[in-house]
Amino acid sequence: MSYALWPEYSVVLGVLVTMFSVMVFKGRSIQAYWVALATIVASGIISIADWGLKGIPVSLYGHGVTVDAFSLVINGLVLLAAFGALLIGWNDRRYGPDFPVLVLLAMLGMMALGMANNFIVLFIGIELLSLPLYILAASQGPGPSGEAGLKYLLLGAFSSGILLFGLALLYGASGTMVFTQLDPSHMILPLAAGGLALTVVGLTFKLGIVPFHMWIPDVYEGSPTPVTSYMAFGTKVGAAAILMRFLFFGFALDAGWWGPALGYLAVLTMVVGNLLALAQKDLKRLLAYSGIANAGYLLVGIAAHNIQGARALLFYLLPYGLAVLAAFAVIQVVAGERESLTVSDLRGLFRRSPWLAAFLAVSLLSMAGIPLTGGFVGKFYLIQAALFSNQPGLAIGLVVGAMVGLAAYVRPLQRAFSAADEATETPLHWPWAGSIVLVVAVIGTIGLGVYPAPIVHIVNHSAAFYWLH
Amino acid sequence: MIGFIILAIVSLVGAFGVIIARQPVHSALFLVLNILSLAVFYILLTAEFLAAAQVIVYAGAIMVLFLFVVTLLTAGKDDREPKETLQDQRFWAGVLAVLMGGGLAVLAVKFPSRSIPLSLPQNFGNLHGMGAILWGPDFIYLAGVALMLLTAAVGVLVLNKPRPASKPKARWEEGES
Amino acid sequence: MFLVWLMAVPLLGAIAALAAPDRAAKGIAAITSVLTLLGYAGLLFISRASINWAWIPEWGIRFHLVADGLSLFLLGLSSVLLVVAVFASHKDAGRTYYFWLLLLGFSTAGLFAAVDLFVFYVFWEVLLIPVFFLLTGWSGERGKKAAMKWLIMNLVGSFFMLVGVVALAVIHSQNGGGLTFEISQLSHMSMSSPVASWLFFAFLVAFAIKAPLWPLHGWMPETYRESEPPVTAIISGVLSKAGIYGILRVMIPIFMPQFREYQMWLLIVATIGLLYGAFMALRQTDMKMVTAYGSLSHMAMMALGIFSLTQAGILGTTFYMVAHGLLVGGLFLVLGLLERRTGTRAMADMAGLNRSAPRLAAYFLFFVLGTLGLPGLPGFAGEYMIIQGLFVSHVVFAVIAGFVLIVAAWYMLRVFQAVMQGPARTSGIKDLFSGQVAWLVPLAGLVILLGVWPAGITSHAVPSLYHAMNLALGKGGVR
Amino acid sequence: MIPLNDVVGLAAVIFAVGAVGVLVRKNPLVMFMAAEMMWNAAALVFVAYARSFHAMTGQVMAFIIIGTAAAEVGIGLAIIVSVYHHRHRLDIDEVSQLKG
Amino acid sequence: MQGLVEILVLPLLGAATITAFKGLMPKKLPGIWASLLVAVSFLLSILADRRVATLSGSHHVITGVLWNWVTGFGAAIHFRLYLDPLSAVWLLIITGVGALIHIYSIGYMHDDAGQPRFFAYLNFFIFSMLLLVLAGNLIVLLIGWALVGLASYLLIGFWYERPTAVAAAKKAFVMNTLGDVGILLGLALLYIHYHGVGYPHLFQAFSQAKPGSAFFEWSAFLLYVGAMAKSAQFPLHMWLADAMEGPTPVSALIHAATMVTAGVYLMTRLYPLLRLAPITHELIGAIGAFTAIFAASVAFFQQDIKKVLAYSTLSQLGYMFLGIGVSAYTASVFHFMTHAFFKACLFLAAGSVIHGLSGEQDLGQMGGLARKMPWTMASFLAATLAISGIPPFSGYFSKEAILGQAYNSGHYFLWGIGVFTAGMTAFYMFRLFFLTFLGKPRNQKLHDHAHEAPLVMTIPVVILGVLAVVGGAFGGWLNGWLKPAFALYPGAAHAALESGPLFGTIVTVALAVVAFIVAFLLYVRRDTAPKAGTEQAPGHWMLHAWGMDLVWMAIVVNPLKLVGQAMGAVERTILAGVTGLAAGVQSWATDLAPIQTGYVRRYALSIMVGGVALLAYYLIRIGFIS
Repeated sequence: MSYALWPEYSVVLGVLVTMFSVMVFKGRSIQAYWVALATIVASGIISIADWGLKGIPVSLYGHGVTVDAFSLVINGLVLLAAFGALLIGWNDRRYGPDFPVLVLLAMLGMMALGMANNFIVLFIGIELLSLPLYILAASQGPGPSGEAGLKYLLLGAFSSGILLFGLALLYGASGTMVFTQLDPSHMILPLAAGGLALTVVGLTFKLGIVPFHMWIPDVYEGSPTPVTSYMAFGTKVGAAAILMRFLFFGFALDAGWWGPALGYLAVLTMVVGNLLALAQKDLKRLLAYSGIANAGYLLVGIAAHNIQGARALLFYLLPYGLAVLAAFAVIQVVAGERESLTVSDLRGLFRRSPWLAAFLAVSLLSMAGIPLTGGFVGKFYLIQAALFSNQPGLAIGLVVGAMVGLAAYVRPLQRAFSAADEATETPLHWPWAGSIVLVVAVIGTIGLGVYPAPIVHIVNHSAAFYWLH
Repeated sequence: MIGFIILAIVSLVGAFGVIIARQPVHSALFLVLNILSLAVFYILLTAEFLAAAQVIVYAGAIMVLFLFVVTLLTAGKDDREPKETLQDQRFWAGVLAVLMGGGLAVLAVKFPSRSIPLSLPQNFGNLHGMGAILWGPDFIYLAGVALMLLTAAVGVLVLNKPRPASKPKARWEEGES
Repeated sequence: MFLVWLMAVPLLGAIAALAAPDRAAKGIAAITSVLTLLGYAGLLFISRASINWAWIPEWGIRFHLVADGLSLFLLGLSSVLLVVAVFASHKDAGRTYYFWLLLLGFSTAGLFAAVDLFVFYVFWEVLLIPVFFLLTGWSGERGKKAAMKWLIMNLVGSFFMLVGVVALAVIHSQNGGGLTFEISQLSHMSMSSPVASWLFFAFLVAFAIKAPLWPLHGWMPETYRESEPPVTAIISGVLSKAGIYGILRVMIPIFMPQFREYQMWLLIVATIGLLYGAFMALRQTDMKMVTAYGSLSHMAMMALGIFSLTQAGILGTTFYMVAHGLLVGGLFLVLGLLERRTGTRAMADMAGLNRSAPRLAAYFLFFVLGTLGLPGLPGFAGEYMIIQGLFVSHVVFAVIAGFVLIVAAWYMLRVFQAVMQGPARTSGIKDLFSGQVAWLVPLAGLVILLGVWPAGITSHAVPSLYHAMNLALGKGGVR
Repeated sequence: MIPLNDVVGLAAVIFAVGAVGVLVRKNPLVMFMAAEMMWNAAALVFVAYARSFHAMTGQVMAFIIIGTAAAEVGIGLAIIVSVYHHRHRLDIDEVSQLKG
Repeated sequence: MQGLVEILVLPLLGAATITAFKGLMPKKLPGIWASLLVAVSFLLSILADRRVATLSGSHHVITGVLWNWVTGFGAAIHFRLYLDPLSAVWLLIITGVGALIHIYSIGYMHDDAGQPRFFAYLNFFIFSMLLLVLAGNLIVLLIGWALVGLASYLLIGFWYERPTAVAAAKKAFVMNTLGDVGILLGLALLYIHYHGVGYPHLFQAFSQAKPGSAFFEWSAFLLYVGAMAKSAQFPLHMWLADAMEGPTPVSALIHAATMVTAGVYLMTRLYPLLRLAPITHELIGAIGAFTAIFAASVAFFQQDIKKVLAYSTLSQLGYMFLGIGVSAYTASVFHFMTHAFFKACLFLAAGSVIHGLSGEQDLGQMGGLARKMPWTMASFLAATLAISGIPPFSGYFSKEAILGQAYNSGHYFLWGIGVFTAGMTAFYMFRLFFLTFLGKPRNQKLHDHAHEAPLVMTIPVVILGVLAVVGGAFGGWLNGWLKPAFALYPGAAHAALESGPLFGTIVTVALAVVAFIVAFLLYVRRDTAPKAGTEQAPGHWMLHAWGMDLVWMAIVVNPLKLVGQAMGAVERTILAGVTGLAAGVQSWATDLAPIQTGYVRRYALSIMVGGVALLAYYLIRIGFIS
């Protein structure tokens, strides 16, 4: 058999070993974390090894899963997200031995989304991604964490129901469950339209597109910080990946009747997300809204519906994820015991720890899209895609959204760089694991901004959907 | 045809019962009714195995779980439905549900899917057929479900583990030990 | 080679300054800036230095910098003002201050040398950040507001420009030219008129905000008021030129038909700005504000020079950018010295300082005269050429510009006399220290040199300028 | 032999009813049940179409749905229990501290 | 460049050295050093002029390019110097009279703290003035033009702690800037048509051109505006009177002898252009005549000794422009020369008086100083006679030449004004003389302390007095000297000196004598108070210069103030708009935030809404719902 699925197999193995280590060692059993970390690294290495492998792309299990450059890139991103989440939570006692297990399980779901090629795998991936996150979100007691978990659960179940019904209708309309065999020209069009509508609702719910976004702020705010970072990065990667596969494989032809709607949703999302980010006091909530806005940016890549769009989307995931990781790592360090961190708590951060402030600055500026950060290059690529597909409206909407959002990203910086009152002058302690995430994320962000060429090359190679014009 | 109508009425009664019943216990029981009617549908649709699974998993495991939790949470509390506080929630819910459900129903009824005149293949929908598929080419789906159930197990452990009243002071060095 | 030097040295110096302890920072910054200036001096001996590295091949983006006649002297301006600003800064300003200052030098160098639209845009936005932090970190709450305004107004402008940049490249590739951001290639492109007009205004707004040109100068007063004098000097001396330079470098080659189409409106708006700045300057009571609004008026003058679409006018603007940069930069620095001594900026609070600080008064007067365009100083040469150009295109605006020169004399002398002359009411102040004279003298010398020998710049600027304009000549060109 | 498209129509109605249940009931358990009902409707549609296409993939999907539902119900009930353990009324609207 | 550069550079060198080393110099050195340098450049100028004279060929011109001033659009504009007989005259007067006044200043400023600064400014002025007259094209001329303006600004405001002095200085500078702009526009206009602003180039072009096109009128007029501002022609004349705030030697050098005559220089220099612009040409004459009589009338009842002289300067400048207007160029230059002599003499003498009276300038405090300061009195008298046009003093000849040519060229009205003004001149000058030196002292205390000025001051005064007496003798020489300059290009029909009709001369002289007698009767016999006649209508207005300041405020300054206020309002709205926009978006966001109610079922509802909308949209797009 081929090596194509070994990254996933290794993760399954890792899950089992982790749980075993939990049984063996008592206490918080930091060993579980180590095993999980090893698993992630191993899976990453295997993915990289798969990259050049002949026999890739390959489609297995009756076209159920397709392993190709695209899915491998998604693997990489997902692994990065899990890596970040794990390390951010590493030094915090509140997260027990279950934390790494669930992270790995959710990661498996995301990977599945990356390579899904039929409805069943799609559904399994979505659920396998969501269930661990329900638990993680609710894992910190009945307080805000519990509320976050409950809201996520109920809305998740609801949207999954919608998704399922949509898939069912599509199945009925087309007679197949395999994306690559869907063919709009031979479907029962009205049925397909209904099914597609419900499916898009279900998927964009995970991505966090207005008006299906409302769970995001509450859940992000309530969940523990590492989990939030995982949701913000990993979930979006998975959702974006599956949305792209599903639409670009299944409905590549005659995008005329379903494309524009996504464009409107994208513009709406970008504006609303950035606008509401302006009003936020709590930093995690602010980042949640920025996450919504970024989901809008990602949707631009899909709405553009051309090869540049696919590439731009795939590219943008990386700088966005890095910025998110950096920001949440900073929050984790600054907040310490507290679960939440308001913008005004940042006051005097520069005095307390200049480097931390600098890292925060880099990540926020990247979100704001200032050049020499990855965020700018990503937006630049997205604008290219929008204009190449002759939809200037998308580009305008993107920059308008960015304008509105500016102040939201800049205000925390001003707090961080202004003189503190004496109370907060206590220096901060740096957990080593969090520092690793920070350094990786910041270097990555700046690196992407200064010399994006290699990543652009990889992305262009892996998002080569030849049937897109 | 008559059978279909009767079954449809039964399942709809169950469905409406779930959302109308004042007490969660009744809702649960109505849901059981609904599920069982669906199981009958499965039999009619030549999916015996699914019918069995439906009865066992849903009517058996899931509903028992539900009833258990209901009794656990509503013990000694008033479990009657609280008053609706969100204004227009019900109105809009009704309107939208009618629009969506009605629209979908119309779609489904007006556009029947292509049906194949041939007779059903061997073992269609019975234990052999399903087993052959699930333990054959589609094993990976089964594995996925297995992982979910594993997740559920972990989740239940995590969520119900006794939690100290006050969070312990974070000791950073703990991590490296 | 020297271009690399010009950009690498400030960057490394900035990092070094950040790493160094606070007390060493100024020394490092001074050394760095001087080295940069030396590198620039080297640049003067090369005919047309250029870097052309592949940056993002997939998008046809090349890291392409050129020091031609158009950019050469602006590069000089930025390096000179960087040196002066560093020397004029507080000793105890702290390392981060110098870090941002040098970073500003780095980004301005990149901006002025870029001929690839992407590179241009990158530096165009990057240089907002140092200024933002310089405003935020070194002044109080009002400074924060100013910083916010500065950043947001400028970014709002440049985001539209971003769309414009990408759109140009996309149209170029859809015309079959392949994806490229090279200005010289985009300039040959044919666009449908409405699209071109939209892009034209997208660019124009961005540049006008940065300059600033009336009525998009909303950020200017607060920013100039709240920033440290050296920062003000760089903003008004160098960054404001970036706006005008952008019009010259980017828009003239690409959008000449639109310039022709909207010339009258552009001229009218610029003229309003010209009068507006002058009269506002006449009304101010804060000496820094007088200068600020005065330079608003002068930016409008430069814009007029370009909009005249004549060789004389555009050449005049090219020259006037450098001249005005040196003059207004020096003026803001002198005002800073004055403010540091008196602790106030209100003209009503000081008078007759000439008695106690004659040397300071002398340099103050020198820069005042230069700014108001005294013949024999460079300001005059630039204004003369611009007016010459306006005469060719539309006489009315030339006459109005002439009138504004009179008003300029009025408000600038008003400042000088209010501060330096009249019966001395306040107790005396310290005169210049020799250290300050040390950087004022070369600056003044440079100004005088430019004043008596404008050809030194114009003769060099001409070839590349006419290159740019000949690119435009294909589409109507300039007289 | 029963009319397949009518079955699908019935499923659509059940689906809508479930949606209404999620929207109007305040008892989290009942909301959850309603959600399950939506899933069931979807499963029914899959089975129906499987019948019409004579392909068992639809039935596989339905089976997967049932399995997943089991797992989800387990987790969901655990969460609900952990949230409502100390509360007096099963009212979803009480859980609305996070907002804005 | 045969020594032109040296002539230029020496004074600049003086200014630079004095500014740089004033701290090191002993008290007297700056004055001596400055005077020495100017004297040297005077000698150099003489040599240069000799070289011009000995030049072969038709036109006696030394010219050369120092460097390119600006290149790149059209023809290059050079930094060119140019010496011909016309500028040679100015060269001599500037350096010569300048040297005398420098020497005089050594005494006059000896106890002033700012003495080095004063001499630095003075040297700088000499340099700029030389640059002005040696300029080889209009740009260089404009540079010099503005620099002399700067010098006069600095010197008027020399005592910078006097608010009046500061105000006067600013007024002078702004009005001169108006002139600069006029020249700037004029030369820009010329450049467009002739692609060059060098004199030879332009004159060549002019000599081929046909007169009377609007272009010539405009360029000539714009350039004339410059001359107007510099030479204080009506209505741009107010600054000159206020300029008397400066030290008296400054008034003598800048505001009487040299700078204010720059306008005359410019106009005579550009005479070929005037031929092409008849209307402007006439205008120049008319305004000149009007300025002459207007200023004379104002001078009638002035109370301040320097004010009287200032307005008389205005009046004499009017004469010069009158001469230009009737294209009596040589005569104008001649009058400029004699005027330089006698007016400098008058100012310096007045300076000695003020010095002697320890700073008193009010005529009301003077009187009977003849015995106290005989030398000063003598030279003042000589100069007074000269300016009043009493033969055979210098003023008589030059003024006679101008009036005569006005008559010959048929400008009878202008001639009449000139003649009448001559009479007025005689009256107010003698009034001044009598009130200062004769009669009985009106302030005994001052009178007792009054004393003759030291030699260093008296000698220049006397020299100038002598020149004022004999200056007329230069007429013939000047006529011959300037002939090549004006013969070179067409347009100088009556450039050379001509003598007017005999009766004209008689009338003029008679008027002067009558005026003398009247003044004598009034102020010596009757010894009327200086204030007499300034209370009621005409005198009051004459004393206050016919209220021209108020007129300016009314028609120029106040409207501009209004415009400024309007723009202030606009600015407020703009700034408010920017902040308002930002605040608006912010508040919009805060109002929108509560949409996130925190109720799960609302969230589900919004999902439902979105779902239904999307469903409907798709069904519409595929035409299912239509």
